Amino acid sequence: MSSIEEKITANFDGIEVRKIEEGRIEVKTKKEALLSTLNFLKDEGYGHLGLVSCVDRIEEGIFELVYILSRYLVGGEVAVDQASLIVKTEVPRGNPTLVTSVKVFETAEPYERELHEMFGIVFSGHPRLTPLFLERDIDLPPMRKDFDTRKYVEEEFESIPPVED
Amino acid sequence: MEIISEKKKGGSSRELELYFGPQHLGMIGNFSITLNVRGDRIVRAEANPGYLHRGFEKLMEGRSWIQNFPLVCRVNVIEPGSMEMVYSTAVENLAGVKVPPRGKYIRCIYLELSRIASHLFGLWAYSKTLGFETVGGWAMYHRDLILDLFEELTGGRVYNIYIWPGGVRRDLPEGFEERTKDVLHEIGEKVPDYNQTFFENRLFHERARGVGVVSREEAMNTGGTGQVLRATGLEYDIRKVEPYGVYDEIDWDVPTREDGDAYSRIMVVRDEMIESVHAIFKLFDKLPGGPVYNKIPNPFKWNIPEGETYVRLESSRGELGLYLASDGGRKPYRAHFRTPSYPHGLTILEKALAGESISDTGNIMISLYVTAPEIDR
Amino acid sequence: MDRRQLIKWLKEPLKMSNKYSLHVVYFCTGCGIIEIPPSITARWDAERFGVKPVATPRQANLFLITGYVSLKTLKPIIRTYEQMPAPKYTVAFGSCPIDGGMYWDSYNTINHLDKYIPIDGYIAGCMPRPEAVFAGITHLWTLIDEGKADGYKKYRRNYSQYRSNQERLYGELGWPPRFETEGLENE
Amino acid sequence: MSGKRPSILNSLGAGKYLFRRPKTIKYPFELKEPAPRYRGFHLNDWDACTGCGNCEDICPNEAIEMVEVPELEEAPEEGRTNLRPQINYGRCCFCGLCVDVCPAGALRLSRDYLHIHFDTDTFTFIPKDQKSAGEKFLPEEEYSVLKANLDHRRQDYEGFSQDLDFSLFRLDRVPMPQVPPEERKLSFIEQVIGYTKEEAKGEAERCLECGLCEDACPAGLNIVDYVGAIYEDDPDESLRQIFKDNPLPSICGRVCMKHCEDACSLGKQGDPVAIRWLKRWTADSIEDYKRSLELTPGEDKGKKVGIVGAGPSGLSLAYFLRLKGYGVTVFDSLPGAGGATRIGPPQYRLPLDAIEKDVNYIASLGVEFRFCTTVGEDVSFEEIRDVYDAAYLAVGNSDPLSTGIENADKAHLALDFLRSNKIGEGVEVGREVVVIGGGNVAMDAAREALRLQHMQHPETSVVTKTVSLEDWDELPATGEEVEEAREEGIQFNPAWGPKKIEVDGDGRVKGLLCTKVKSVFDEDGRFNPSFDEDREKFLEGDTIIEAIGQKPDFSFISEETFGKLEFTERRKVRVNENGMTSLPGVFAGGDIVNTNLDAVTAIADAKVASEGIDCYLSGK
Amino acid sequence: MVGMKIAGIIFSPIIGVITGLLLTGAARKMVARVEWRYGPPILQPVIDLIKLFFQRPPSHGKTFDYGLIASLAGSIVLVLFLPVGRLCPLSEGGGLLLITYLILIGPLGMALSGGEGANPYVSIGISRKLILSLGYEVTLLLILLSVMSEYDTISIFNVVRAQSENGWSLFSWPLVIPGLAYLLILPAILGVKPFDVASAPQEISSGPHVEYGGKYLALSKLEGGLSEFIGIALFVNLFLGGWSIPGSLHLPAGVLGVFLGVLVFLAKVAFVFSLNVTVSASFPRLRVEQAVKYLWSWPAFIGLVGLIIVSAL
Repeated sequence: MSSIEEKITANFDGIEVRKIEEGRIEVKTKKEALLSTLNFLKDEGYGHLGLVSCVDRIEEGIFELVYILSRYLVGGEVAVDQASLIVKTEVPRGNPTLVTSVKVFETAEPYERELHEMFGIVFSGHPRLTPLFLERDIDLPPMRKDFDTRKYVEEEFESIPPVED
Repeated sequence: MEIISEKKKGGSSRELELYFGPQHLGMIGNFSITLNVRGDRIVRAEANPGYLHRGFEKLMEGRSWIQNFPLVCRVNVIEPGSMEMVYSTAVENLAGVKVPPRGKYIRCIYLELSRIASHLFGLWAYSKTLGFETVGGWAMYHRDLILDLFEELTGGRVYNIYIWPGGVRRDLPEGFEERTKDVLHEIGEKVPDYNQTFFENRLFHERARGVGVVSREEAMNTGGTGQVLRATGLEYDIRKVEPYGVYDEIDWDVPTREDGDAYSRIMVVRDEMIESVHAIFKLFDKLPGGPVYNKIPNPFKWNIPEGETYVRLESSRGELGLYLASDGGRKPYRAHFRTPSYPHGLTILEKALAGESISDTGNIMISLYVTAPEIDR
Repeated sequence: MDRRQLIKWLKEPLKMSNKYSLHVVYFCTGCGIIEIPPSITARWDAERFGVKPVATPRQANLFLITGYVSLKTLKPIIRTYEQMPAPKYTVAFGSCPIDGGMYWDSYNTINHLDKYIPIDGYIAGCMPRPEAVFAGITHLWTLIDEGKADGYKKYRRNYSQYRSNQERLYGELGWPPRFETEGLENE
Repeated sequence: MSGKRPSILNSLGAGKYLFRRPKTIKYPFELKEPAPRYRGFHLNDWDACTGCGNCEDICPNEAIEMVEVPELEEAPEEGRTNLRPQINYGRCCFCGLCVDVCPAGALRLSRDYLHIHFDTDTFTFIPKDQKSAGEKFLPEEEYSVLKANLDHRRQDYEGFSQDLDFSLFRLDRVPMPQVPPEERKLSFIEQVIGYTKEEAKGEAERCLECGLCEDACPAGLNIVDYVGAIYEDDPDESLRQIFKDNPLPSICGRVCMKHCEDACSLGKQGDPVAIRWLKRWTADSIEDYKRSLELTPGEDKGKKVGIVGAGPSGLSLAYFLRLKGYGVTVFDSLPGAGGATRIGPPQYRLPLDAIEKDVNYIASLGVEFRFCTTVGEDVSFEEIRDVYDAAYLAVGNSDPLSTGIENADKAHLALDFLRSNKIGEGVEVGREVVVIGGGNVAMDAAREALRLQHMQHPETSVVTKTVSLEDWDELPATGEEVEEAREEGIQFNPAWGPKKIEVDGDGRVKGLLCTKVKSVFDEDGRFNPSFDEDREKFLEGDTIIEAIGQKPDFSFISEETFGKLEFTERRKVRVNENGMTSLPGVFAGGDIVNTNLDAVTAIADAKVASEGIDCYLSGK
Repeated sequence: MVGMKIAGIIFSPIIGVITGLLLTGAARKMVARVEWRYGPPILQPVIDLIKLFFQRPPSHGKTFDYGLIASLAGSIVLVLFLPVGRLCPLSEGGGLLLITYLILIGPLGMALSGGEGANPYVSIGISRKLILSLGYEVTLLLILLSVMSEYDTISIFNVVRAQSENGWSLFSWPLVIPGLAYLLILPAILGVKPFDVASAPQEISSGPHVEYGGKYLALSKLEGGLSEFIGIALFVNLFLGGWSIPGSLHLPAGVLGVFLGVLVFLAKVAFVFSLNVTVSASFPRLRVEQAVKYLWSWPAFIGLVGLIIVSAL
């Protein structure tokens, strides 16, 4: 049986596979090939989507989407041999749109909803991209690097006067 | 029975919208579920989180590696220990810090105590939603005894800030082992009472069996971990699958149940507690001497090399993960917690609630161990 | 109960009954809530002093604001507070409601709770121990005895200020003003 | 679904607890002590607290603010400030990071945790402990939990306190590799080997960036920045930071009196950061200052300044003035630059190469040096005043003092001894050397003499002794020097006063007769030794070196001009805040002005004077 | 005799209210004991009431107020038909039959009042309460019928008097069967766990009481205390011989006898109540359909069997 790294490189063109530490393999894929990659990996047994995250690489002008996949293993099987995969793809900061992965992984739904709220990434085809956590509309999605939370607090909360009796 | 079924047939076709929480006696934590009910049955449930959103991950980007320690444990107030551990491990991975063996053992002892405390809290919460404060009160009393141990060990009752990169923050105080064992024995003496009054209580069986069933496939599809998965018979535990600390050096079992309902989940929790107590005794038996802490670099100058890591471990509620990226600076570049309650509370809960009685809202929610602070972060 | 207390009961039944019958709104606003279960269960047993959680704000007269207050929570807090019948008291837990605490720079938690609702007592700590919760209650007793626990009157007197602060946070609020006119009302 | 259903009567067993005693703690009638490690309110030992502000920096919540406290009125001693932490309990999360990072170990947490108030202002608080605010800390019988608050606390209620094994700083310095005493005493090999890059980085990492050292440094170097740059692997940046205030890193990196290290907050409980060695590492690790610094002389202002004395002060002034664009000429009677640093510190401490490295860089900026030119002989001071637009006196203490005891003329004077060894033809020493004096110069002389003995009398036993008025605890030499001298085998005779040098019939020195010293200083703290004439001690020796001090030599100034020069009561040249003496256009600095008598203060003087000269010449 | 009647009319509701409140207090204390703690002072419900009467919460309209008052009034009237010890103002006439009607007024009044508040939890709570009443009402009727046919009277007073002569009906064949049935439905009548589905604070925020605050809450608490008293008092009267003391002891006549009778009666009430508290402290709450299922299975069956046996014998 060939290793998962070999399988991925064999099945997809232009995909970067790199071991970043013991038990973690980074898979960099193109935005367009994301769904097919995820589908392929799910069929390979990586059916546990642990996390969908996003890193704001502001200097490079991209959002880096991070999907962490692992296997549901049981007694005796050790994960180090069956490493977790960190699947990455990039979207431009200026036009952050991506197709939703809810159809592949049901778990992705709240994660994508959160990323939509916190980074302003639009997931096309997502069933409900409604606000999840925030009560107030913030002009800039707050998890972006250029959102300065201290300044925001200063301007929005500290400016409210205390109540004088 | 007939009256109920009549009601179901047509008596009350009106769909009511109920807000379960955030201000609600059956709600544990600041969370809200919007229930669409017809009569006593839930037609549709929508989780409505965010009441505890503090923007942790944003705050972490603004604080140095060390300054984040008091912060991360506050992600989840119910079991801060696992949060400290996951962040410490991630930082250690990135910075290449090693932990001395005694430090690892003490960490595991502390984590197992946290797990028991957390499960006892869960037991309180669960029995409370069933309107059964008696056992809840006992569990809370016993949890308080463990908090006393934490206080002695770490100086804090709840937010311990004990696990640090490089080990633990202080060594065990004099006589801690004996006192821990005393407390565990004291709790152990009451296990027959717990069993008789709660776990073998006929009405608990009536209430919990067949309620909130999450099948194995469903759980696996929706990111379920921890008891949710183990209650379906799958022996999935990060401590076994990807051992951290010294869990591979001692001998312990993963308790499971078959049915996937609230009853199974609570029984898995019960068995886990007992397993944890045994594990603590075993850990104490093997506890080596030596240092507990490798000094970390000066906090004001600590730059962690560029890189990223994903760490996961088994918290009392399921798989807890942390994706941590560093850009080589003094602060994390990005941190994202994968908290077990996130899929449990936002995906599985919505599915599990549909079709159940509103009496069981809290029942199902707590049996999934949905804790609001770690969903919202 | 000794004679002095009996006389007090006869003279000021309102104060005394308010003191010894503090019913708490059960609202987990922040992480301080973790110390409420120990306080009301076997180890510390707040019910010895008549303190117990109740299901709805209408039945309660004590609001324990347990820790940080996020924007989304503040709204129900205001609603809950307004629903409670007077005389009502508020006690805030820990650092966060005083000056932001741990989350002083968070975009989603407010820093000074007393800008939005009146607070009769703050308990220091992060989080306060159950003993401190008791101390908070005894503090409240003293204030009630001295007639200083008048946060609800302050709210009435300065309602327009509170309301405007609340509206600055949320824009239009989803409910009408609680009071039409300003002024001291012996509710 | 599996398993059989249990009996409905099972749970009624709980009813037995109706008749058991409850487990409740009847608080507040029954108290439970918090654990000994409990993290409650802060305690601060004001005497130990240096006001360094590390706690403020580490606090994740900005709960700590350093505030000037009015109670501490008088100026703080070196390495301290009048700032004390003020804690805002509306922010504090009781994590104890501030305790773990307090280098003085002053900040602790107590087990008190009760403070309830309706006024948020009462939650801001400057912690003290029961030593300085005893009235707020009550004994157990007066303490009541019902009244407890920040001003009503328990006595002896220490909670979470520092454990040095777990602190966030390292108390132990990265050891400086040195030539062992047995080896180094045989030759003039440089004693200190110097850090490697990793060692320097490791040592730089210890710095907590509190900045107390910068306040203590006479020249006000950006120590935090240059040490930080070393940690960041950027020696060029480190050198740039040093050169902002000090153009002599190679010299100062070896012989600085390191006021900074005395002030270092880490030194309160452990070793201070080796700031001097780090500076030395920066200077040594860079071959060519010029390439790293990229400094160019300022635009030519067409004015010239004459500097008398090429010691640290004169050299620094030359550097500062060249950067400002003034023409500079430096006069010195020695054949090279360095002044006291050239002749004083022996080769094993400050090799000539190290001096030349700094001097060459300064010379490369276009400074004109006139060596072997004694002002007053080869060129008159008045001439310099005429030719140059301004003059700077940095002549230092060049005239050694003698004890004046009987046969004192048979003894060597330390300064001459050192000079002759370092840049002259050398001195013959006997097998037994006695050095009179307990200062750093005496140590230098003694250790140098020891090396000479070993080189001139190999394979025979040699003895070097020192005799000083001061007792062990009063010795003016730095502890480090004394320690190293003892390692090398130098014998000490503290608290003995020289009385007479004994000579034999041929006029050869036999030894030194000493009397026991009762006290060195009188009640007013003035130098006024008193002796116990009955107790005498004879130290055998064939070479005697007097190292009891130096004084300045102003003979080069004509009497008329000298009459106009004003002095302070401690016989120092009086200068104003611009460094100008009472003679217009004449500035002064270095040992003739300050009382510290060290290189870094001389550099500081030069910095002041450079600003003063700039103002003076540009007519501001 | 008239004086006695008037005294009964005045005192028995008062005794009922006070006992109800004290029992609530005692219940809290006992539950606390089982939970390993001390619990509130026994007078805590009184303190709560005083406080509540001083509060002025908003009303939700006339029906809101009147429903509550009707419910309280219904309970008070019901007390008048129950012999409290030997104080038995109105119970010599149509006692038992009337009680079967009056016992429904409480919940109905509450429903009327609660329905005015627009909170959905109220309507759920009320429907639960009514479903629960239907659950035990049939069994209660069966039990009352058995007692009536056994003693051949509809007057509770006569039932009690008969017991004081013949021994308590709980210990006599065949009335022990309906007695057991009554014991089984007693928690449901009292609305304590496991049958507190109607208020269920953790599920529906105390149901009908959601909108009550201040004096409304106080009134509903009074009503709650009274109905607890009624439920137990009925059992004590029908099956535990009311004021009578077992054996050959007889109470003296006159005021002293009445007084002692009340004491004996209250002691029995307290005993039965403590049994219920123990039950309620050791069970979780049932779902409403489980509760009804339970009520209609064993208790109803036993009640029916009891009636058949009683009427057959």
